[in-house]
Amino acid sequence: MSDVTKEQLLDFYKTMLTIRKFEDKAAELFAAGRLPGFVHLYSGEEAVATGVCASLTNKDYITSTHRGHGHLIAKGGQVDKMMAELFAKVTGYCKGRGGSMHIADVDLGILGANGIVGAGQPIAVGAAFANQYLKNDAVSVCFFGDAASNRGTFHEALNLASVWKLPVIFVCENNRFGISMNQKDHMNIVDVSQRAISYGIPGVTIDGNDVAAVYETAKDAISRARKGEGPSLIECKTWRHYGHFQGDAGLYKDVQEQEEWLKKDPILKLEEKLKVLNFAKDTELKEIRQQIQGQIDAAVAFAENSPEPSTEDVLADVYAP
Amino acid sequence: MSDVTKEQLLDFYKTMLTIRKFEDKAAELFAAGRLPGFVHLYSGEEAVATGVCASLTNKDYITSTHRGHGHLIAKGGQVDKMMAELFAKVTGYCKGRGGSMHIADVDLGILGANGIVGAGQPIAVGAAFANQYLKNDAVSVCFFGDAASNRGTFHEALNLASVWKLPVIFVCENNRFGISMNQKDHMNIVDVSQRAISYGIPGVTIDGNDVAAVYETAKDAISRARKGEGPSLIECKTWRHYGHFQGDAGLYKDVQEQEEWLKKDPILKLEEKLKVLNFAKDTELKEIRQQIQGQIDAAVAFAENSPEPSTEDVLADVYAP
Amino acid sequence: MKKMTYAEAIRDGMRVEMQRDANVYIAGEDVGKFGGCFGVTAGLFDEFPGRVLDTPISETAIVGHAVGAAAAGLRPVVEIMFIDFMGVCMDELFNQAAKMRYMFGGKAKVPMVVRTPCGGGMTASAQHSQCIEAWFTHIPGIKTIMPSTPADAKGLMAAAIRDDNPVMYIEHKQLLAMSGEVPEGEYVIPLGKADIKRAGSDVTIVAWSWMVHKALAAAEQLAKEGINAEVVDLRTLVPLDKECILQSVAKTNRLVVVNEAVRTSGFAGEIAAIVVEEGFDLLDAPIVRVTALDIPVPFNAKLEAVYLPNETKIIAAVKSLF
Amino acid sequence: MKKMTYAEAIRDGMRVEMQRDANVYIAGEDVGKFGGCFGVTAGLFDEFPGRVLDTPISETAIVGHAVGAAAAGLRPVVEIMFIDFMGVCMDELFNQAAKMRYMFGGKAKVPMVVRTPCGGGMTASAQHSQCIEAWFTHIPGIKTIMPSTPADAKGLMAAAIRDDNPVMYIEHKQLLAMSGEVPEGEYVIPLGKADIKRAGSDVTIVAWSWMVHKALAAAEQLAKEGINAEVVDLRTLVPLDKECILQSVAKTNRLVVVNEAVRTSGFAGEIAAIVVEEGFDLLDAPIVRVTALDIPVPFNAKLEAVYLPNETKIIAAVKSLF
Ligand SMILES: Cc1ncc(C[n+]2csc(CCOP(=O)(O)OP(=O)(O)O)c2C)c(N)n1
Ligand SMILES: Cc1ncc(C[n+]2csc(CCOP(=O)(O)OP(=O)(O)O)c2C)c(N)n1
Ligand SMILES: [Mg+2]
Ligand SMILES: [Mg+2]
Repeated sequence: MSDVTKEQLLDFYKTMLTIRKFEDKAAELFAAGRLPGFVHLYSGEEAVATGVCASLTNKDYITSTHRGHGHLIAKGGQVDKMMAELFAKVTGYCKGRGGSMHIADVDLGILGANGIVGAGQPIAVGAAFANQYLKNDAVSVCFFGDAASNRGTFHEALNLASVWKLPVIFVCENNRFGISMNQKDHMNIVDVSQRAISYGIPGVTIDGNDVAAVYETAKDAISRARKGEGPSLIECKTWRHYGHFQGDAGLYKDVQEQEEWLKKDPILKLEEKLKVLNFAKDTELKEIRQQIQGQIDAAVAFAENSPEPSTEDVLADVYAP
Repeated sequence: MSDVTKEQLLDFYKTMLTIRKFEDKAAELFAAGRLPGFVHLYSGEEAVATGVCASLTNKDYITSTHRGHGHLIAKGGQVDKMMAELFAKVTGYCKGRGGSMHIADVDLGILGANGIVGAGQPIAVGAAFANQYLKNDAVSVCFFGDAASNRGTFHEALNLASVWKLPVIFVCENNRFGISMNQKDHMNIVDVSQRAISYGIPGVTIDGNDVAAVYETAKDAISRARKGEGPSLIECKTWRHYGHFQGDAGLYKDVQEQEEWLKKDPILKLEEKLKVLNFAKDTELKEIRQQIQGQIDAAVAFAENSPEPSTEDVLADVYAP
Repeated sequence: MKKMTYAEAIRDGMRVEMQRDANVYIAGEDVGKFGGCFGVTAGLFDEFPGRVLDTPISETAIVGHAVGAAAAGLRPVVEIMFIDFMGVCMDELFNQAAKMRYMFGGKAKVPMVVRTPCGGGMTASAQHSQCIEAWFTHIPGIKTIMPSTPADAKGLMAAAIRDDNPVMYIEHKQLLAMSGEVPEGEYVIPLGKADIKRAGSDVTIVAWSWMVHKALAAAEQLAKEGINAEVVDLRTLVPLDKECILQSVAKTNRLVVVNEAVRTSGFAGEIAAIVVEEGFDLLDAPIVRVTALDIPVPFNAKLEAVYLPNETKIIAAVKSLF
Repeated sequence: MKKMTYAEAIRDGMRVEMQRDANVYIAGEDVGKFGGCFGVTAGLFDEFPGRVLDTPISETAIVGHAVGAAAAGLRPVVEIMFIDFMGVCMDELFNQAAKMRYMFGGKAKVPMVVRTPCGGGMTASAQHSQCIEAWFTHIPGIKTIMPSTPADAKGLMAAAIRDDNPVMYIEHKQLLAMSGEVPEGEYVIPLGKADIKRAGSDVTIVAWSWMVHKALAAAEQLAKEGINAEVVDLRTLVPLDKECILQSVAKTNRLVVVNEAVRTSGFAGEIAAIVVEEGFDLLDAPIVRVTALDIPVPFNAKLEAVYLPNETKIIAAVKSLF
């Protein structure tokens, strides 16, 4: 922990809070029937994206998942353009053509949320290959869930990354569920990080609700990757607060477990730490919260006031010219 | 080794020799332009199929590969029907519709050679599920190569087999090459058996040219599977004597390595053992060889004298009635 | 007869077959206690202990294992959560399930059903809204079913499970909640029989799945304008009831084919090709296809509406033939 | 002009583009020192150090990585050893490569080429002989090319590599050894332009890939019997040169489409559907498709010959129109 400065922790706090408030708002809007499509919320897992992306620049790539809002915000996505995309507006990241599961911005190094579980894994490997080929010192990070680590893409992607010694970091967000399937029913091991052995790459399991731990671990893996030392696998144990998607009550979760994990909320944990270390007072934190709430509200206003895409150019952008 | 009797060793010898002589003949016929299609020979790997299938009955299933002749013979396939299939004759196992890469006989528990690398893995899992579901005490064995263990099917199949605790044995024939690709270039680990860790199942690496070792190891795994103790992974280190398919000179192989492995020929090894243990004299072995050569020659004659399939029923058997 | 939703009818079809035959089982992601992403298998987990199995997220293994289980004597009914995920397991379907019998010289049977929902209109975007049935129809050795009503859903499910071949049973998300009369108990509709959902004399509209309802609605409108359309619901795409289509065209001499899939190489083209080849002399006008646009499915509801076929487009197509 | 085989021409097309653009690279199974299963990449490994990469047997990762590399600025040309293996990596192609640009609101480019050989006639049996181009043409967002001659192979390869979209570049195993004149140096044939390989006035035969040669041979025969056939080689299936087809039919009023794929839902049906829809009045006769049978590809050479389209079948189809 020693390495993490006050400024960094406060930055982490802001990012995590932005994600949380974005998700809270999305939940509210979805419940009110104001968002089309499917929405999968990242609440509870904010420390992972935040801790990992803290060591990335816009030249680095990430691939995200169906549960992508957190990754995108942590990688620099603007909440107004994201919210506009959830509203299917033309001012959204995808001009209203993608929606929650496809938000992307190649300029920010975001190669997309993805509606296909496990699809980001080979894509991240390809981006990492581009980094290596172009010798541009950049890396790629692939976020995916515990259940996604059962897909064939996981296996092929990690093996190829290892054989080619690519600058890619595989970050498994183990929230213990693939929809209703408890990890113990979808794999026969406790730590996904053990799967690194199959590829001869480093694998480690950490507390995914401790942003500083995530930051430190990811920083090391990223710097090894930048130095040409190849890929690694980081498993972050975490928990999703909501159901799988909005509309799923999550009845398959053990009630007590849910309560315990809510106590381990990464944002609460960080607030405590900030206070214990005397990095921030309650009032300051409150101020941050208000400021971020303001941004989220502004994002909603922006989204609401934005026009829908014109049906006239529905055919545009299927092919690049 | 102590468990293996004289009779068993002599049986192994016969089976291995049948495979070898079948392959030698196929090589000769192919070189003479008398066999259509692709032919991938099993020569050098005979101990694997033989040692494994020795503990199987007709009720047990196997899935095979493009390099399937050895598995089929070891599982009870008749050389005349196999040879007829290589000749594309109606008396062949597939009535001339399948060829070398698709020889199958469901009644013998042979779910087919396969032209798609890694495709047999989930199929074997399904057959093992049937065994479990029907409580029929049977098991399934999945043969595949070192390079096939890089396919996504490997990952998904082993994970599912483990989660469902199925009676299936995954037998990796590590001949160190996937066509021209040396194992060190297609994966970053030395022992494929390490991949068992990813699924929480037993994994072991053995000398695949020692038929007794293969037999003992497989027997244990098979009996564990029959008892409901779940799947395992056995890696057999071996070597293919020829190129990848007939026509490939195998120039990517190290000459010295090739020579060393030829000295480790599983049939030579077994002959020595039989003599050292005083289980058989040279004359007896010679007799066996002649007898088997006679069977192979008869198989060729059978195939040559068999009719081609009639073009009239080309449409039959696409759908079951 | 009992009123049921399409989803309930599918379930009832599976239930009756599971009662009849102990070798029928269900496997897929979240199909167990959770009852399936769209609730289609709800309750079966408790009703049939040990016969409704949850799987990891491993479509390749799901379809691949079904091939092995079927060849080894069972009758798997596997669920792929969205048809859009079939790209992950096409090999298992097209090189294994479909070809096993033929390649093995007729000495194998692969009785398996892949159930999967297709279709748009839910703002579910490009990877959760597709109609790719044409791919399956291009694979000899499998059958492809797309029921449009609760009763058909039940009767075709029974037939699919009893069939000794791999069957793609394609549901439509828009129809799951649709309610209708469904025969109770055993009820089997033979595969390969189209159904005339509305008789007519002026033009034939061929459709399947959700589009049958769009075609029927269009037909009602057209009737008011004096055009009497016959709506042929294919129900089964492979095997195809060619006779039914050709007979209808023989009567109407005009054909519109409605297909929710993207236009190029959709199954509508196959229908048009068959009719121009085998029924050229019956035709008094071009065959018009009403299909989705050749683009990925857009997220925004208005864009998606432009993308999809609909009543208005069908009516315009029909009128263009007169 | 130089004489080259089709395989050499493909290689020359890749070589010239690799010389032009340092971001073009090749990846696939055994494409390196081994030179590819069919020798198409032979020599390039030494010629372009670090730019011709061998991969493990991982088609999903091969195509999937190409998507990421392309989105990140490179121009991958990946080889899938046989088109029959595409079932393994359809998701990467159809949900990722094809849709990325559209889903991302036009803000991504995915310039990648998937090279893969198709086709029968080699007694390679059911899993190594197929023609599944129709699948790719049913995916908006990708282009599909099937050259029939060495010169076209080179010129279309250059265009495919320069194109900013995913391109399926489908070779034919029967053509690899075929020799012909090929322009040296930079040579680009624009995508979407059909080529009239033989002018004629009595009937239009549309074909592509290997079947162009069958069509030409049939046309020679027919000429002797007084029927003057025009042979249109599509070259690119998507984007399709509809105008060329319709203009030819406008002249001949008769159409035969030849396609090596299995009949049902093959791309021949799409051509027929377009022509009956947009050129109905041009037609004096049914549109006949000459295709493979709807069965898995049989191993035995005689059975395979019955399965495949050929000159005799084309000639019979043409004659049936008169
Ligand atoms: C190939 C594929 N299979 C299934 C799904 C449906 N699906 C969407 S999310 C999900 C669960 C993913 O679990 P995990 O990877 O652990 O991520 P989490 O949702 O827990 O963040 C499933 C099954 C899909 N989108 N793609
Ligand atoms: C999915 C797929 N990819 C590629 C191939 C082409 N191919 C056939 S055999 C082979 C090598 C297999 O290597 P391995 O699994 O080690 O088995 P071996 O040939 O060494 O017995 C390859 C690449 C194929 N048939 N299927
Ligand atoms: Mg999870
Ligand atoms: Mg090998």
